[in-house]
Amino acid sequence: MVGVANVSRIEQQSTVHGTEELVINMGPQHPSTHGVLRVILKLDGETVNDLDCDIGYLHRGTEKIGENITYTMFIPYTDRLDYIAAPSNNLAWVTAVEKFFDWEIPMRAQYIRSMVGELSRIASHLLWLATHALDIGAMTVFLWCFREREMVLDLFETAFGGRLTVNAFRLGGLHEDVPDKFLQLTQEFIDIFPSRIDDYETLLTNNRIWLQRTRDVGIISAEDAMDLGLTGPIIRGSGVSWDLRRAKPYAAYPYLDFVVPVGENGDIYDRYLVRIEELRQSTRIIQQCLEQLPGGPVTCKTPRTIKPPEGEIYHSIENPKGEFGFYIVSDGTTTPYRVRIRPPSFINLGGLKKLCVGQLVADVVAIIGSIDIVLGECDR
Amino acid sequence: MELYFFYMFSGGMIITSLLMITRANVIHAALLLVLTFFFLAGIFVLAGAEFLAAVQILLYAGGIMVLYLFSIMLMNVEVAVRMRQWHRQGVVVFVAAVLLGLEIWAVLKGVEFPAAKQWEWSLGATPGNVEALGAVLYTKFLFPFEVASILLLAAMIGAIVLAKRTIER
Amino acid sequence: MDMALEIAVAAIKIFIVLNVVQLVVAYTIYVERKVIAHAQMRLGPMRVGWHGLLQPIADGLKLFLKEDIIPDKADRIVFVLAPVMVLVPAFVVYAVLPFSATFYITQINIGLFFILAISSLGVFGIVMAGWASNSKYSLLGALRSAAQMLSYEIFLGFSVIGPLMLAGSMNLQEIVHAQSDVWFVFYQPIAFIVFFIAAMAETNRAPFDLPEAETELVAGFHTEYSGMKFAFFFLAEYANMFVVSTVGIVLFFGGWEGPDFIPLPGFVWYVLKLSVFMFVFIWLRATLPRYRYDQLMRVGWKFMFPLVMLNIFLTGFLKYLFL
Amino acid sequence: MPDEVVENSEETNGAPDSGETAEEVKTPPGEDLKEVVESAFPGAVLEQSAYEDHEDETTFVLGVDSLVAVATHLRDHGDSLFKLLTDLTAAHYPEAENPFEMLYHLYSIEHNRRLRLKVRIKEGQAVPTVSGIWTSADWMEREVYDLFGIEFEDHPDLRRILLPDNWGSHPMRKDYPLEGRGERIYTKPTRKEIGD
Repeated sequence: MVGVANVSRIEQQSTVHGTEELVINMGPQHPSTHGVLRVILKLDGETVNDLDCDIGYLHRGTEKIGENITYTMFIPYTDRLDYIAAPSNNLAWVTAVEKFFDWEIPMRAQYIRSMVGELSRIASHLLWLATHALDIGAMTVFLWCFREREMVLDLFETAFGGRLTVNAFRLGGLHEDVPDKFLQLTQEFIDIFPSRIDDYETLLTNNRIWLQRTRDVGIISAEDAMDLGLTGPIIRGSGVSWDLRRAKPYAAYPYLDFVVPVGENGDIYDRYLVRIEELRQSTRIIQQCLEQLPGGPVTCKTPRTIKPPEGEIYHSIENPKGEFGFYIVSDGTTTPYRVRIRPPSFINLGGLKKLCVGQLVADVVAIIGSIDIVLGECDR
Repeated sequence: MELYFFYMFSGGMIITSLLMITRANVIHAALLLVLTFFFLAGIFVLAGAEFLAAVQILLYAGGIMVLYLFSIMLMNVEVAVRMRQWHRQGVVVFVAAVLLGLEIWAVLKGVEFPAAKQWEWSLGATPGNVEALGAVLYTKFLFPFEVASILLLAAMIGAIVLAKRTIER
Repeated sequence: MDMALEIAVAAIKIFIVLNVVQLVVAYTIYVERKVIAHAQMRLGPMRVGWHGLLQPIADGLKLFLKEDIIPDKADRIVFVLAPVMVLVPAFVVYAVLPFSATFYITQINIGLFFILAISSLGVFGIVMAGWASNSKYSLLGALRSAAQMLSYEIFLGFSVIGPLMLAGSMNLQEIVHAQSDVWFVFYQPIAFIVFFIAAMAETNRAPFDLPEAETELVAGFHTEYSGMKFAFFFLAEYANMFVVSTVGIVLFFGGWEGPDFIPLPGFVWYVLKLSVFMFVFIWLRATLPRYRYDQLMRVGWKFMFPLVMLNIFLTGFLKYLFL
Repeated sequence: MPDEVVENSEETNGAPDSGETAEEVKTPPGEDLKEVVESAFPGAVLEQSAYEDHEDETTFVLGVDSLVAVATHLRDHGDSLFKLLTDLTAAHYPEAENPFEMLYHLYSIEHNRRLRLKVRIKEGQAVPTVSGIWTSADWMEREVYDLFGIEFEDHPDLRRILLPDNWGSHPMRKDYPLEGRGERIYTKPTRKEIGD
């Protein structure tokens, strides 16, 4: 029912003399719209003339829920936003609320937060690579990526008990210290993962068909990317060296050394290379975290009820998909007055039309894949 | 035995052609035409021209008719069905029919076409012999063959030019 | 009386070939699933029978028993005819395929041409299916496949001309005999490359599986098909794989003939070569991404077409010089 | 625990870390940005605030009329260059005189700074669209229209985005009932509306 008027709007415009444009409905049950995204394409042959996104199938009113429960209770709800990289969302919420206070978060907690954040980045990018490659027809990469993603999810299970929605962090630190087994298994994972990335690259990076499908397709310039509000690997693929981990460091990132990979042309291939390099950098960061991990407590002293002072803050972190932020208005009570989620997927998806018009149907699939959206976060 | 097959093929041809010109649905008509081509190919086989039969299927059925279908499919068939089936082209049809009738009558009457008599047809002797066909095409009928080729080439280039112009518009 | 006997023998041969082919096709699907599964670090079918060996039969049964859905707005006659139109040409071609020196249904002088002609009809079924489903995805799939198969048929047809010129016959048996010394693949490498690519495109296999690109067009022309009709499309695809592989073996790899120093029956050689071909088909599917529609056309017309023309010219020229 | 921050090498440099030095202590955050605005539009900044003097929380309250002009100026001026509209949202304060607050979170990659613009409006009052300045505002304004019912003047395509097209109300308003049927009216669209 949602957006029925959208179709008729497009169809009304399409009555031209003689030839007619083909309106096709991609999704919400289409293999490559990554969830319940519905894209209404207006085609001339196979060229996309116009495009309209219909979202909201997964709208659960998360912001409204956030305004009616306490700050701590909202943490598991953030898991359900970008459910591909749940700990990252937890991190954003936790650090956002902590901005109200001047708590001294123990370094051990900060390092573990960074480490788990990077693990979730790996999990997210692996799922992206898997589905993106599958969209373009490379089937094998899909299962190879899932093999490693499974290992990351096992790590989450070891540390927090959950696999997909982990509820990893608490205000002021962690719920409890991670078991030693987690650190040991993470080290094992880090040791084999780089060679696995090489495996994916063997299949794709220099593959002529892959190059033909991704190079010079879906190009977005740096200026346009900023204009469209694109963040994360997309804007880095367009050549803007901007990463919130570097620009506005949080958790343990000020003490970690990593490279922000940057593309040149801003096409799908550059976004692919940027994300692959981010996988490698994440591995590096986790390795540093493991080496530098200090001892000590994992949580600071926090009041029994969390009552931030009156005021408003905006805090965002670098999620795998882009800038993921929270705008919180506190009225001095235990529940936030206003919670706004800044969803990277939603805003990146807004640029889809600009990226797709004039391309072919097959490219639309590739471009949606290269934007890397997750509808849980897009619809909230 | 061959006679039975001949009646089968020719009867099938007549029925499918009649069906073809009476169908309102263009797609059905096109598919019936394909069937007609099949029966025609069968008759070629009976006549010992296996190569011609294969060409008939490969080019007409497999190639040209697919292109026809291709373009018909993009039309709105449901609208076409409801359209008038008579297009005031009766005069043209009448003239063509009279000419065809005259030709058939002439053939049946045994009017001799002198040019056809001059060549010793030996294709039937070696059924499906590609070499024989090639030899005929490149010796006796070289000139008509080349003329036809050039005509087709010109038509192809013309089609490309026309198509390009409409795209640039 | 003679005629009746002839017909009876032919009928028995057809019966054998048809059933064997169907069974082999079913097990090719099994092999494909297994090979791709192992390429992707998983096991593939394991439950039905030892290592899933009975899986194809279970699949077949399932497809038989499934509800047969005809969409409300579909053109019923064409919709029902389409899968038949795909499957029949795929199997008719087996009439002239030589499986060994003695085992074949029939042999005709224009064998190769017959194969090309009949296999060119498969596209009808696809176009009909796409149109009759009355679905936009199906129509797009049908359009893609019509364009793809038409153009690649041309390259396929031209690529066989090279070996044909060397053999001097269209009879498949004679083509095999002509290669008893050297396989034509060594004389005709360009023709073989073009043939192989065109064959993959003709069978709609990855990386040319655009008409049924599941991530773009859901399932292309057979989106609306279910049950046995869907199985027909599936069977036809694999039957066509066999046909093009066999043609490739006959034209370029000396058919059923193997080196003299290894005494193996002709049929075994044929099966061995066929397995290699099929494995390559499956292997490519597990490895390569999918081409885009316009790129496919560009590869065809700008790369393969000149190449195959050059090959014909070279072959004629060299044959004139040396033979 | 490591004592020193790892040096940013050249290629890894995300953006120059401006600010956060000693001079920050002297003036309240955002004073320089205020000057940028005031130099072109005197009196445009109605209020200035920042949560506990966090530089990133600099907030300017603007008038509805001057919003587009100031925003364009802030995007283009060399000392601000807020080319990225990070977020656009609204908040509802039913008791206030101007119950709706439009919020624009700007970010400048060049200067690595954030700025929050606020516009306070009355019930039913329309806001000029900023989608002409930042294209990204297109969808975010649609979302605000959807969830708060705030209209945007000259918006290219003002439709609901998350909720069904014929959803009866705007759920992010504070007076939206949390339980019961309330005003959550959803009427099934007629065949005519679907365009069937």
